[in-house]
Amino acid sequence: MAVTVIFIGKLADLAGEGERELPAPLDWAGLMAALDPDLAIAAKSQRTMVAVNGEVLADKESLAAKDGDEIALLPPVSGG
Amino acid sequence: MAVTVIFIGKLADLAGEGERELPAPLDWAGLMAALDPDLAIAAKSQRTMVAVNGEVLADKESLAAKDGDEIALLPPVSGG
Amino acid sequence: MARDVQLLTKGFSPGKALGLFAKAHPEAGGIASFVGKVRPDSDVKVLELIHYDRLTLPGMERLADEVEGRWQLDGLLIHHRTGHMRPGAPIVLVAAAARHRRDAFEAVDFAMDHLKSRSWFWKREKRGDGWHWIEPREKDHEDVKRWDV
Amino acid sequence: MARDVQLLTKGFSPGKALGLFAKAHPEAGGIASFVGKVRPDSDVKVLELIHYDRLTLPGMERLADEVEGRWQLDGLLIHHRTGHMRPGAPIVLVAAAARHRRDAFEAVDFAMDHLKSRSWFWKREKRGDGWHWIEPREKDHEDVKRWDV
Repeated sequence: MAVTVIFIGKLADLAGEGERELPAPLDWAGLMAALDPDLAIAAKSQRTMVAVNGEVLADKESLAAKDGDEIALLPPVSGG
Repeated sequence: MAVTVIFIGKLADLAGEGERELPAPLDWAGLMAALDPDLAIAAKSQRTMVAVNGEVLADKESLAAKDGDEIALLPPVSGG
Repeated sequence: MARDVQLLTKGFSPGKALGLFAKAHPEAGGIASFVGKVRPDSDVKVLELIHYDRLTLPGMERLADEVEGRWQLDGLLIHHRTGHMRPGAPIVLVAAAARHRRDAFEAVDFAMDHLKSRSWFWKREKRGDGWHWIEPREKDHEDVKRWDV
Repeated sequence: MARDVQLLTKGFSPGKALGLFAKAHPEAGGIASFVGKVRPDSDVKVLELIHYDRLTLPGMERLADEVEGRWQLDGLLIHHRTGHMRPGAPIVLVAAAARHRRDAFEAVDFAMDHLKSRSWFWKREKRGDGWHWIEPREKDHEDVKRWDV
């Protein structure tokens, strides 16, 4: 009964790890409570997006992850 | 005591030759008089430009070619 | 339309890829392309691009869908590196083959703008004083906004 | 800035020329390019481009001057064929190496627009019913006007 949370880029630096398992089900408040304060602040930033199983949430506060889901915390992108 | 007149592209087709020698000095009226009527009409077209020794004339009617000059009659371009 | 979208984990030769692309599209009147490389003119020692499997390649495919929908193309190629790269190494190659020049140009321009600031890549550089995360410049955001309708 | 402007009387390989250009500009962050070919999709058997020695190459050099004046480039290449070409043969290659992507793109776009309708070339096609002189399409004139300030 777990959710995998993936930290990407500088969020992985902040987390000190690339991913973490958290108990399912998990909503936004639950995720914020489970993260270190620094990481929670970064996650709340308007510039951080959230995807569940590869689908980016239009409103990350509507997060409702269940067992087996993969949540990704996505900082601002930069390619090319 | 001659001027070389170069016909390019479809003007060469009209002229039936790529170039012709005409007596120097030569002004615009003189050039028009020396050309076949079809060719003169094409040369007068706003879309035909005239160069003397590789310099395009802003006003072709100001033509004033002297011995050894090369006049080029230039139809609309198309490259690439 | 023939499409070639790849997320590359190893070094590649843009010249070779372009040559093959041109061969694959003898019918196109023109091919526009762009190659982006790691700039060698700063004190960057290594550049790292990070991707996320569940978003990055699917996102590149969606970008290709959008490009195909907006322009009349014979072929579209998008190759993008991930992983560690040395200065001078190619990061990205985009090429579009089209009957009409402007379609090819705009398709490549659009794809590059989107790869730069709206694709699922994260970039950091190792300089003399360690690693630094890189975000798109203000200019990159402006560039991509040109296409928003 | 390194410049390579050529009027070519024989067939050439755009891929090879681009590869050499990229090698010559390791310092550039990006290279934009365009290759224009004789379209093989009509009943054109041969395309002929005619040039005039006293204007064509000097005009290409002046175009390169203008491009260099307008954009910050590390390198600029303009190769243009003259003479007889078969369907599928390359006619023109323009490439620009620059630190910034938009400079490279716009330089190539500008140069192509000008080569198409404001350079000293004349074009005719041999079709089933003989030779036809080709003039720029209205679109080509519109394209180049975008740059007039």
